[in-house]
Amino acid sequence: MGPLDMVSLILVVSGLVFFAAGSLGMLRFPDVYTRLHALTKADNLGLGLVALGLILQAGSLPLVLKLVLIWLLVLFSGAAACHLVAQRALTQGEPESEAGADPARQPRGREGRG
Amino acid sequence: MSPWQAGLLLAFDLTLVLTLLGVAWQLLRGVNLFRSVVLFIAFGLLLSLAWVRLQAPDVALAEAAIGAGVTGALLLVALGRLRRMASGRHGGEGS
Amino acid sequence: MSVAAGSKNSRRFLVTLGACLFLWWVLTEGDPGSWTLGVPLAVLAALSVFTLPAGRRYRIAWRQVLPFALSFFWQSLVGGLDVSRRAFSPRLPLRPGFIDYPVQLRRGPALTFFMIVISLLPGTLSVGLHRACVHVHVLDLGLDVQGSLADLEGRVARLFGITIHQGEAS
Amino acid sequence: MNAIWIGAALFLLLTVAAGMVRVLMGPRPGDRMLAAQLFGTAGVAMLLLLAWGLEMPALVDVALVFALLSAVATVAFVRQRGLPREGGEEP
Repeated sequence: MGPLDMVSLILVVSGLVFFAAGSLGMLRFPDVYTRLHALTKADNLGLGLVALGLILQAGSLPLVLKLVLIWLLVLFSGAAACHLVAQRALTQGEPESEAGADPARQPRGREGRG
Repeated sequence: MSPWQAGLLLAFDLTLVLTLLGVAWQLLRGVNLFRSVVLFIAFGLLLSLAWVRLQAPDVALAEAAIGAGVTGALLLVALGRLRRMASGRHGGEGS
Repeated sequence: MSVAAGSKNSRRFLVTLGACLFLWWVLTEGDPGSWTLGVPLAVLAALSVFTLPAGRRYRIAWRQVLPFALSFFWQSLVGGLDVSRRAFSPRLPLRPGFIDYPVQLRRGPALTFFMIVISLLPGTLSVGLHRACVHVHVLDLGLDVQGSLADLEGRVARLFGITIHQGEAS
Repeated sequence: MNAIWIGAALFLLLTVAAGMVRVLMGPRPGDRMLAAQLFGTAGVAMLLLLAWGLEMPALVDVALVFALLSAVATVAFVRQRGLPREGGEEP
Protein backbone atom coordinates (compact mmCIF):
# COMPACT_ATOMS: atom_id res chain seq x y z
CA MET A 1 0.00 0.00 0.00
CA GLY A 2 1.65 3.16 -1.20
CA PRO A 3 1.33 6.64 0.27
CA LEU A 4 -1.28 7.59 -2.34
CA ASP A 5 -3.45 4.65 -1.30
CA MET A 6 -3.00 5.74 2.30
CA VAL A 7 -4.23 9.26 1.54
CA SER A 8 -7.26 8.04 -0.37
CA LEU A 9 -8.06 5.58 2.41
CA ILE A 10 -8.02 8.42 4.93
CA LEU A 11 -10.24 10.56 2.70
CA VAL A 12 -12.79 7.78 2.18
CA VAL A 13 -12.93 6.92 5.86
CA SER A 14 -13.46 10.55 6.86
CA GLY A 15 -16.19 10.73 4.22
CA LEU A 16 -17.85 7.74 5.88
CA VAL A 17 -17.72 9.53 9.22
CA PHE A 18 -19.65 12.43 7.71
CA PHE A 19 -22.23 10.06 6.23
CA ALA A 20 -22.69 8.51 9.67
CA ALA A 21 -23.07 12.00 11.14
CA GLY A 22 -25.72 12.82 8.52
CA SER A 23 -27.74 9.69 9.33
CA LEU A 24 -27.35 10.22 13.04
CA GLY A 25 -28.40 13.84 12.74
CA MET A 26 -31.42 12.81 10.75
CA LEU A 27 -32.44 10.45 13.52
CA ARG A 28 -31.64 12.73 16.46
CA PHE A 29 -32.40 16.29 15.34
CA PRO A 30 -35.74 17.62 16.56
CA ASP A 31 -37.52 18.98 13.46
CA VAL A 32 -37.57 19.04 9.67
CA TYR A 33 -35.34 22.08 9.27
CA THR A 34 -32.49 20.91 11.48
CA ARG A 35 -32.61 17.49 9.79
CA LEU A 36 -32.27 19.24 6.45
CA HIS A 37 -29.13 20.92 7.77
CA ALA A 38 -27.65 17.52 8.57
CA LEU A 39 -28.60 16.22 5.14
CA THR A 40 -27.29 19.07 2.99
CA LYS A 41 -24.03 19.66 4.75
CA ALA A 42 -22.79 16.40 6.21
CA ASP A 43 -23.83 14.13 3.35
CA ASN A 44 -22.60 16.35 0.56
CA LEU A 45 -19.28 16.76 2.32
CA GLY A 46 -19.12 12.99 2.86
CA LEU A 47 -19.75 12.33 -0.82
CA GLY A 48 -17.14 14.94 -1.72
CA LEU A 49 -14.51 13.25 0.43
CA VAL A 50 -15.34 9.76 -0.89
CA ALA A 51 -15.17 11.06 -4.46
CA LEU A 52 -11.87 12.82 -3.74
CA GLY A 53 -10.42 9.63 -2.30
CA LEU A 54 -11.48 7.73 -5.42
CA ILE A 55 -10.16 10.48 -7.70
CA LEU A 56 -6.68 9.70 -6.41
CA GLN A 57 -7.21 6.13 -7.65
CA ALA A 58 -8.60 7.18 -11.04
CA GLY A 59 -6.32 6.49 -13.93
CA SER A 60 -7.42 9.08 -16.46
CA LEU A 61 -8.31 12.77 -16.55
CA PRO A 62 -11.83 12.31 -17.99
CA LEU A 63 -12.68 9.92 -15.17
CA VAL A 64 -11.51 12.50 -12.63
CA LEU A 65 -13.69 15.15 -14.26
CA LYS A 66 -16.62 12.75 -14.34
CA LEU A 67 -16.38 12.18 -10.60
CA VAL A 68 -16.21 15.94 -10.04
CA LEU A 69 -19.26 16.35 -12.28
CA ILE A 70 -21.21 13.75 -10.29
CA TRP A 71 -20.31 15.48 -7.05
CA LEU A 72 -21.35 18.91 -8.33
CA LEU A 73 -24.64 17.50 -9.63
CA VAL A 74 -25.47 15.92 -6.29
CA LEU A 75 -24.37 19.08 -4.48
CA PHE A 76 -26.61 21.46 -6.38
CA SER A 77 -29.61 19.20 -6.88
CA GLY A 78 -29.46 18.22 -3.22
CA ALA A 79 -29.27 21.83 -2.03
CA ALA A 80 -32.13 22.87 -4.31
CA ALA A 81 -34.26 19.89 -3.23
CA CYS A 82 -33.65 20.67 0.45
CA HIS A 83 -34.60 24.29 -0.13
CA LEU A 84 -37.87 23.14 -1.74
CA VAL A 85 -38.70 20.75 1.11
CA ALA A 86 -37.99 23.48 3.68
CA GLN A 87 -40.14 25.96 1.79
CA ARG A 88 -43.00 23.48 1.59
CA ALA A 89 -42.72 22.75 5.30
CA LEU A 90 -42.84 26.47 6.09
CA THR A 91 -45.75 27.38 3.81
CA GLN A 92 -47.84 24.42 4.96
CA GLY A 93 -47.87 25.12 8.66
CA GLU A 94 -45.30 23.95 11.15
CA PRO A 95 -46.52 26.71 13.47
CA GLU A 96 -43.99 26.11 16.22
CA SER A 97 -41.15 26.93 13.89
CA GLU A 98 -41.77 30.69 14.07
CA ALA A 99 -41.55 30.56 17.84
CA GLY A 100 -37.96 29.42 17.45
CA ALA A 101 -37.11 32.83 15.98
CA ASP A 102 -37.40 34.30 19.43
CA PRO A 103 -33.95 33.87 20.97
CA ALA A 104 -35.30 34.20 24.49
CA ARG A 105 -37.25 31.00 24.16
CA GLN A 106 -35.43 27.74 24.40
CA PRO A 107 -36.56 25.78 21.38
CA ARG A 108 -35.82 22.49 23.05
CA GLY A 109 -38.44 19.86 23.69
CA ARG A 110 -40.43 20.62 20.57
CA GLU A 111 -42.76 18.16 18.97
CA GLY A 112 -41.50 15.34 16.87
CA ARG A 113 -38.52 14.39 18.96
CA GLY A 114 -37.51 10.77 18.58
CA MET B 1 -10.33 -12.74 -4.54
CA SER B 2 -9.07 -12.56 -1.00
CA PRO B 3 -11.09 -14.18 1.79
CA TRP B 4 -11.57 -10.72 3.32
CA GLN B 5 -13.16 -9.48 0.18
CA ALA B 6 -15.42 -12.52 -0.14
CA GLY B 7 -16.56 -12.16 3.45
CA LEU B 8 -17.31 -8.46 3.06
CA LEU B 9 -19.22 -9.12 -0.14
CA LEU B 10 -21.26 -11.79 1.59
CA ALA B 11 -22.03 -9.38 4.42
CA PHE B 12 -22.97 -6.70 1.91
CA ASP B 13 -25.30 -9.06 0.05
CA LEU B 14 -26.96 -10.29 3.22
CA THR B 15 -27.52 -6.74 4.49
CA LEU B 16 -28.89 -5.72 1.12
CA VAL B 17 -31.31 -8.65 0.96
CA LEU B 18 -32.50 -8.16 4.52
CA THR B 19 -33.04 -4.42 4.02
CA LEU B 20 -34.86 -5.07 0.74
CA LEU B 21 -37.17 -7.58 2.37
CA GLY B 22 -37.78 -5.32 5.34
CA VAL B 23 -38.61 -2.34 3.14
CA ALA B 24 -40.89 -4.44 0.95
CA TRP B 25 -42.71 -5.78 4.00
CA GLN B 26 -43.20 -2.32 5.49
CA LEU B 27 -44.29 -0.98 2.11
CA LEU B 28 -47.03 -3.59 1.72
CA ARG B 29 -48.08 -3.62 5.35
CA GLY B 30 -48.65 0.10 5.84
CA VAL B 31 -51.99 1.83 5.37
CA ASN B 32 -50.45 5.27 4.88
CA LEU B 33 -50.14 5.56 1.11
CA PHE B 34 -47.65 8.42 1.11
CA ARG B 35 -45.31 6.44 3.34
CA SER B 36 -45.59 3.49 0.99
CA VAL B 37 -44.67 5.65 -2.01
CA VAL B 38 -41.54 6.98 -0.29
CA LEU B 39 -40.65 3.44 0.71
CA PHE B 40 -41.14 2.40 -2.91
CA ILE B 41 -38.59 5.00 -4.00
CA ALA B 42 -36.13 3.70 -1.41
CA PHE B 43 -36.88 0.17 -2.56
CA GLY B 44 -36.04 1.14 -6.15
CA LEU B 45 -32.67 2.52 -5.11
CA LEU B 46 -31.85 -0.62 -3.11
CA LEU B 47 -33.02 -2.88 -5.93
CA SER B 48 -30.71 -1.04 -8.27
CA LEU B 49 -27.84 -1.99 -5.95
CA ALA B 50 -29.05 -5.59 -6.06
CA TRP B 51 -28.81 -5.53 -9.86
CA VAL B 52 -25.27 -4.25 -9.50
CA ARG B 53 -24.42 -7.26 -7.35
CA LEU B 54 -25.96 -9.52 -10.00
CA GLN B 55 -23.36 -8.19 -12.46
CA ALA B 56 -25.98 -6.26 -14.46
CA PRO B 57 -25.03 -2.57 -14.37
CA ASP B 58 -27.23 -1.80 -17.37
CA VAL B 59 -30.33 -3.13 -15.63
CA ALA B 60 -29.25 -1.21 -12.53
CA LEU B 61 -29.16 1.95 -14.61
CA ALA B 62 -32.66 1.34 -15.95
CA GLU B 63 -33.95 0.50 -12.48
CA ALA B 64 -32.50 3.70 -11.00
CA ALA B 65 -33.95 5.83 -13.78
CA ILE B 66 -37.36 4.20 -14.23
CA GLY B 67 -38.02 2.44 -10.95
CA ALA B 68 -36.86 5.02 -8.44
CA GLY B 69 -36.96 8.28 -10.35
CA VAL B 70 -39.83 8.31 -12.81
CA THR B 71 -42.21 5.80 -11.20
CA GLY B 72 -41.74 7.46 -7.84
CA ALA B 73 -42.64 10.84 -9.30
CA LEU B 74 -45.63 9.33 -11.15
CA LEU B 75 -46.91 7.67 -7.99
CA LEU B 76 -46.61 10.94 -6.06
CA VAL B 77 -48.54 12.81 -8.75
CA ALA B 78 -51.20 10.10 -8.83
CA LEU B 79 -51.52 10.18 -5.05
CA GLY B 80 -51.96 13.95 -5.02
CA ARG B 81 -54.60 13.73 -7.74
CA LEU B 82 -56.48 10.97 -5.92
CA ARG B 83 -56.57 12.99 -2.72
CA ARG B 84 -57.76 16.11 -4.50
CA MET B 85 -60.53 14.12 -6.18
CA ALA B 86 -61.56 12.59 -2.87
CA SER B 87 -61.61 15.92 -1.05
CA GLY B 88 -63.57 17.52 -3.93
CA ARG B 89 -66.26 14.83 -3.79
CA HIS B 90 -66.72 15.16 -0.04
CA GLY B 91 -67.14 18.88 -0.35
CA GLY B 92 -63.78 19.60 1.26
CA GLU B 93 -61.69 22.66 0.73
CA GLY B 94 -60.62 21.53 -2.76
CA SER B 95 -57.00 21.70 -3.84
CA MET C 1 -23.84 46.63 -35.76
CA SER C 2 -25.15 43.50 -37.39
CA VAL C 3 -21.65 42.39 -38.30
CA ALA C 4 -20.55 42.88 -34.73
CA ALA C 5 -23.60 41.00 -33.47
CA GLY C 6 -22.93 38.23 -35.98
CA SER C 7 -19.33 37.79 -34.88
CA LYS C 8 -20.45 37.84 -31.25
CA ASN C 9 -23.04 35.18 -31.99
CA SER C 10 -20.56 33.01 -33.84
CA ARG C 11 -18.18 33.31 -30.92
CA ARG C 12 -20.93 32.29 -28.53
CA PHE C 13 -21.73 29.34 -30.80
CA LEU C 14 -18.13 28.20 -30.79
CA VAL C 15 -17.92 28.46 -27.02
CA THR C 16 -21.14 26.45 -26.61
CA LEU C 17 -19.95 23.85 -29.08
CA GLY C 18 -16.67 23.57 -27.23
CA ALA C 19 -18.50 23.08 -23.94
CA CYS C 20 -20.69 20.35 -25.49
CA LEU C 21 -17.69 18.55 -26.93
CA PHE C 22 -15.91 18.78 -23.60
CA LEU C 23 -18.94 17.34 -21.79
CA TRP C 24 -19.09 14.47 -24.28
CA TRP C 25 -15.39 13.82 -23.77
CA VAL C 26 -15.90 13.64 -20.01
CA LEU C 27 -19.01 11.44 -20.19
CA THR C 28 -17.44 8.91 -22.56
CA GLU C 29 -14.12 9.05 -20.71
CA GLY C 30 -12.29 9.95 -23.89
CA ASP C 31 -13.26 6.85 -25.85
CA PRO C 32 -12.05 7.62 -29.38
CA GLY C 33 -14.67 5.40 -31.03
CA SER C 34 -17.54 7.47 -29.66
CA TRP C 35 -16.77 10.66 -31.60
CA THR C 36 -18.70 9.56 -34.73
CA LEU C 37 -21.82 9.94 -32.62
CA GLY C 38 -20.48 12.64 -30.34
CA VAL C 39 -19.57 15.34 -32.85
CA PRO C 40 -22.99 15.49 -34.58
CA LEU C 41 -24.75 15.40 -31.23
CA ALA C 42 -22.60 18.22 -29.86
CA VAL C 43 -23.36 20.32 -32.95
CA LEU C 44 -27.09 19.63 -32.56
CA ALA C 45 -26.96 20.53 -28.87
CA ALA C 46 -25.11 23.78 -29.57
CA LEU C 47 -27.62 24.66 -32.31
CA SER C 48 -30.55 23.95 -30.01
CA VAL C 49 -29.14 26.42 -27.48
CA PHE C 50 -29.61 29.11 -30.14
CA THR C 51 -32.99 28.05 -31.50
CA LEU C 52 -34.67 27.42 -28.14
CA PRO C 53 -35.88 30.52 -26.27
CA ALA C 54 -33.03 32.05 -24.31
CA GLY C 55 -33.03 32.10 -20.54
CA ARG C 56 -31.79 34.96 -18.42
CA ARG C 57 -28.41 36.12 -19.59
CA TYR C 58 -25.65 36.30 -17.07
CA ARG C 59 -21.91 36.58 -17.18
CA ILE C 60 -19.36 35.12 -14.86
CA ALA C 61 -16.13 36.84 -13.95
CA TRP C 62 -13.89 33.87 -14.70
CA ARG C 63 -11.02 35.32 -12.74
CA GLN C 64 -13.15 35.05 -9.59
CA VAL C 65 -14.03 31.37 -10.04
CA LEU C 66 -10.96 29.90 -8.39
CA PRO C 67 -11.01 32.12 -5.26
CA PHE C 68 -14.74 31.52 -4.92
CA ALA C 69 -14.35 27.74 -5.31
CA LEU C 70 -11.56 27.61 -2.73
CA SER C 71 -13.50 29.59 -0.15
CA PHE C 72 -16.61 27.54 -0.96
CA PHE C 73 -14.81 24.24 -0.33
CA TRP C 74 -13.32 25.54 2.89
CA GLN C 75 -16.69 26.82 4.11
CA SER C 76 -18.48 23.60 3.20
CA LEU C 77 -15.82 21.64 5.12
CA VAL C 78 -16.43 23.89 8.13
CA GLY C 79 -20.19 23.44 7.70
CA GLY C 80 -19.95 19.66 7.59
CA LEU C 81 -17.69 19.58 10.63
CA ASP C 82 -20.03 21.90 12.52
CA VAL C 83 -23.17 19.90 11.87
CA SER C 84 -21.38 16.58 12.53
CA ARG C 85 -20.09 17.87 15.84
CA ARG C 86 -23.63 18.78 16.84
CA ALA C 87 -24.99 15.40 15.68
CA PHE C 88 -22.38 13.36 17.57
CA SER C 89 -22.52 15.45 20.73
CA PRO C 90 -24.66 13.74 23.35
CA ARG C 91 -26.24 17.02 24.55
CA LEU C 92 -27.36 17.95 21.02
CA PRO C 93 -26.36 21.64 21.17
CA LEU C 94 -28.92 23.31 18.92
CA ARG C 95 -30.55 26.73 19.08
CA PRO C 96 -32.48 26.69 15.82
CA GLY C 97 -34.53 29.58 14.54
CA PHE C 98 -35.31 31.79 11.57
CA ILE C 99 -33.78 35.08 10.55
CA ASP C 100 -34.44 37.44 7.65
CA TYR C 101 -31.49 38.60 5.63
CA PRO C 102 -32.08 41.75 3.52
CA VAL C 103 -30.60 40.84 0.17
CA GLN C 104 -29.34 43.35 -2.37
CA LEU C 105 -28.97 41.04 -5.36
CA ARG C 106 -31.74 41.35 -7.92
CA ARG C 107 -33.83 38.32 -8.82
CA GLY C 108 -32.00 36.27 -11.39
CA PRO C 109 -29.27 33.66 -11.66
CA ALA C 110 -27.03 35.39 -9.15
CA LEU C 111 -29.73 35.38 -6.46
CA THR C 112 -30.65 31.75 -7.20
CA PHE C 113 -27.02 30.77 -6.92
CA PHE C 114 -26.69 32.73 -3.68
CA MET C 115 -29.68 30.94 -2.15
CA ILE C 116 -28.36 27.52 -3.13
CA VAL C 117 -24.91 28.25 -1.72
CA ILE C 118 -26.46 29.49 1.56
CA SER C 119 -27.75 25.95 2.16
CA LEU C 120 -24.27 24.48 1.86
CA LEU C 121 -22.55 26.83 4.27
CA PRO C 122 -22.13 26.39 8.03
CA GLY C 123 -25.34 26.57 10.01
CA THR C 124 -27.60 28.19 7.42
CA LEU C 125 -30.42 26.90 5.19
CA SER C 126 -32.33 29.13 2.81
CA VAL C 127 -36.06 28.60 3.17
CA GLY C 128 -37.78 31.27 1.12
CA LEU C 129 -37.77 34.73 -0.38
CA HIS C 130 -40.14 37.54 0.64
CA ARG C 131 -39.75 40.74 -1.34
CA ALA C 132 -36.14 41.68 -0.62
CA CYS C 133 -35.48 39.35 2.30
CA VAL C 134 -34.09 35.84 2.20
CA HIS C 135 -35.68 33.72 4.89
CA VAL C 136 -32.87 31.69 6.44
CA HIS C 137 -33.06 28.90 8.99
CA VAL C 138 -30.03 28.83 11.27
CA LEU C 139 -28.80 26.03 13.50
CA ASP C 140 -27.41 28.30 16.18
CA LEU C 141 -28.83 31.76 16.75
CA GLY C 142 -25.74 32.75 18.68
CA LEU C 143 -23.54 32.84 15.58
CA ASP C 144 -22.96 35.98 13.51
CA VAL C 145 -25.00 34.80 10.54
CA GLN C 146 -25.78 38.27 9.14
CA GLY C 147 -22.10 39.07 8.82
CA SER C 148 -21.14 35.83 7.11
CA LEU C 149 -24.13 36.11 4.75
CA ALA C 150 -23.12 39.65 3.80
CA ASP C 151 -19.62 38.36 3.15
CA LEU C 152 -21.00 35.55 0.98
CA GLU C 153 -23.28 37.92 -0.91
CA GLY C 154 -20.33 40.12 -1.71
CA ARG C 155 -18.39 37.15 -3.06
CA VAL C 156 -21.32 35.93 -5.17
CA ALA C 157 -21.75 39.46 -6.56
CA ARG C 158 -18.09 39.57 -7.49
CA LEU C 159 -18.38 36.14 -9.14
CA PHE C 160 -21.21 37.40 -11.33
CA GLY C 161 -19.57 40.77 -11.94
CA ILE C 162 -22.24 42.76 -10.10
CA THR C 163 -21.51 45.69 -7.82
CA ILE C 164 -23.52 45.98 -4.63
CA HIS C 165 -23.13 48.42 -1.81
CA GLN C 166 -21.13 46.64 0.81
CA GLY C 167 -21.58 47.72 4.40
CA GLU C 168 -25.28 48.48 4.25
CA ALA C 169 -26.08 44.90 5.03
CA SER C 170 -25.24 43.50 8.46
CA MET D 1 -7.41 -2.42 -1.58
CA ASN D 2 -10.65 -3.71 -3.13
CA ALA D 3 -11.74 -5.18 0.19
CA ILE D 4 -11.52 -1.70 1.74
CA TRP D 5 -13.84 -0.19 -0.85
CA ILE D 6 -16.36 -2.99 -0.36
CA GLY D 7 -16.20 -2.56 3.39
CA ALA D 8 -16.84 1.16 2.98
CA ALA D 9 -19.86 0.41 0.77
CA LEU D 10 -21.15 -2.00 3.42
CA PHE D 11 -20.82 0.73 6.04
CA LEU D 12 -22.81 3.12 3.86
CA LEU D 13 -25.50 0.49 3.37
CA LEU D 14 -25.77 0.20 7.13
CA THR D 15 -26.18 3.97 7.52
CA VAL D 16 -28.89 3.87 4.86
CA ALA D 17 -30.66 1.09 6.75
CA ALA D 18 -30.47 3.26 9.88
CA GLY D 19 -31.90 6.21 7.97
CA MET D 20 -34.80 4.00 6.91
CA VAL D 21 -36.08 4.40 10.46
CA ARG D 22 -36.80 8.05 9.66
CA VAL D 23 -38.91 7.04 6.67
CA LEU D 24 -40.84 4.58 8.80
CA MET D 25 -41.39 7.00 11.67
CA GLY D 26 -41.98 10.23 9.84
CA PRO D 27 -43.76 12.00 11.48
CA ARG D 28 -44.28 14.53 8.70
CA PRO D 29 -44.23 14.00 4.93
CA GLY D 30 -41.17 16.24 4.60
CA ASP D 31 -39.24 13.99 6.98
CA ARG D 32 -39.95 10.91 4.91
CA MET D 33 -39.07 12.65 1.68
CA LEU D 34 -35.74 13.99 2.87
CA ALA D 35 -34.79 10.53 4.06
CA ALA D 36 -35.32 9.36 0.48
CA GLN D 37 -33.02 12.19 -0.58
CA LEU D 38 -30.38 10.81 1.79
CA PHE D 39 -30.57 7.44 0.03
CA GLY D 40 -29.83 9.19 -3.24
CA THR D 41 -26.61 10.75 -1.92
CA ALA D 42 -25.49 7.63 -0.08
CA GLY D 43 -26.43 5.53 -3.11
CA VAL D 44 -24.14 7.58 -5.33
CA ALA D 45 -21.28 7.11 -2.88
CA MET D 46 -21.99 3.37 -2.62
CA LEU D 47 -22.01 2.95 -6.39
CA LEU D 48 -18.73 4.81 -6.75
CA LEU D 49 -17.12 2.66 -4.06
CA LEU D 50 -18.47 -0.52 -5.68
CA ALA D 51 -17.19 0.63 -9.07
CA TRP D 52 -13.69 0.42 -7.64
CA GLY D 53 -14.28 -2.49 -5.29
CA LEU D 54 -15.83 -4.78 -7.91
CA GLU D 55 -13.74 -3.35 -10.75
CA MET D 56 -16.84 -2.46 -12.77
CA PRO D 57 -16.19 0.96 -14.31
CA ALA D 58 -19.72 1.05 -15.76
CA LEU D 59 -21.06 1.73 -12.27
CA VAL D 60 -19.79 5.30 -12.50
CA ASP D 61 -22.45 5.86 -15.16
CA VAL D 62 -25.11 4.35 -12.89
CA ALA D 63 -23.95 6.78 -10.20
CA LEU D 64 -24.37 9.63 -12.69
CA VAL D 65 -27.98 8.59 -13.33
CA PHE D 66 -28.59 8.37 -9.57
CA ALA D 67 -27.26 11.90 -9.20
CA LEU D 68 -29.46 13.19 -12.01
CA LEU D 69 -32.66 11.53 -10.86
CA SER D 70 -32.47 11.73 -7.09
CA ALA D 71 -34.07 15.18 -7.17
CA VAL D 72 -36.92 14.26 -9.53
CA ALA D 73 -39.09 12.63 -6.89
CA THR D 74 -38.46 15.49 -4.46
CA VAL D 75 -39.54 18.06 -7.03
CA ALA D 76 -42.66 16.01 -7.81
CA PHE D 77 -43.37 15.88 -4.08
CA VAL D 78 -43.06 19.64 -3.66
CA ARG D 79 -44.95 20.64 -6.77
CA GLN D 80 -47.92 18.35 -6.19
CA ARG D 81 -50.85 19.82 -4.33
CA GLY D 82 -53.11 17.44 -2.50
CA LEU D 83 -50.39 15.38 -0.87
CA PRO D 84 -50.58 15.12 2.91
CA ARG D 85 -49.89 18.49 4.44
CA GLU D 86 -47.07 19.23 6.83
CA GLY D 87 -49.33 20.49 9.58
CA GLY D 88 -50.96 17.36 10.88
CA GLU D 89 -50.47 13.66 10.82
CA GLU D 90 -52.00 12.20 7.71
CA PRO D 91 -54.60 9.43 7.89
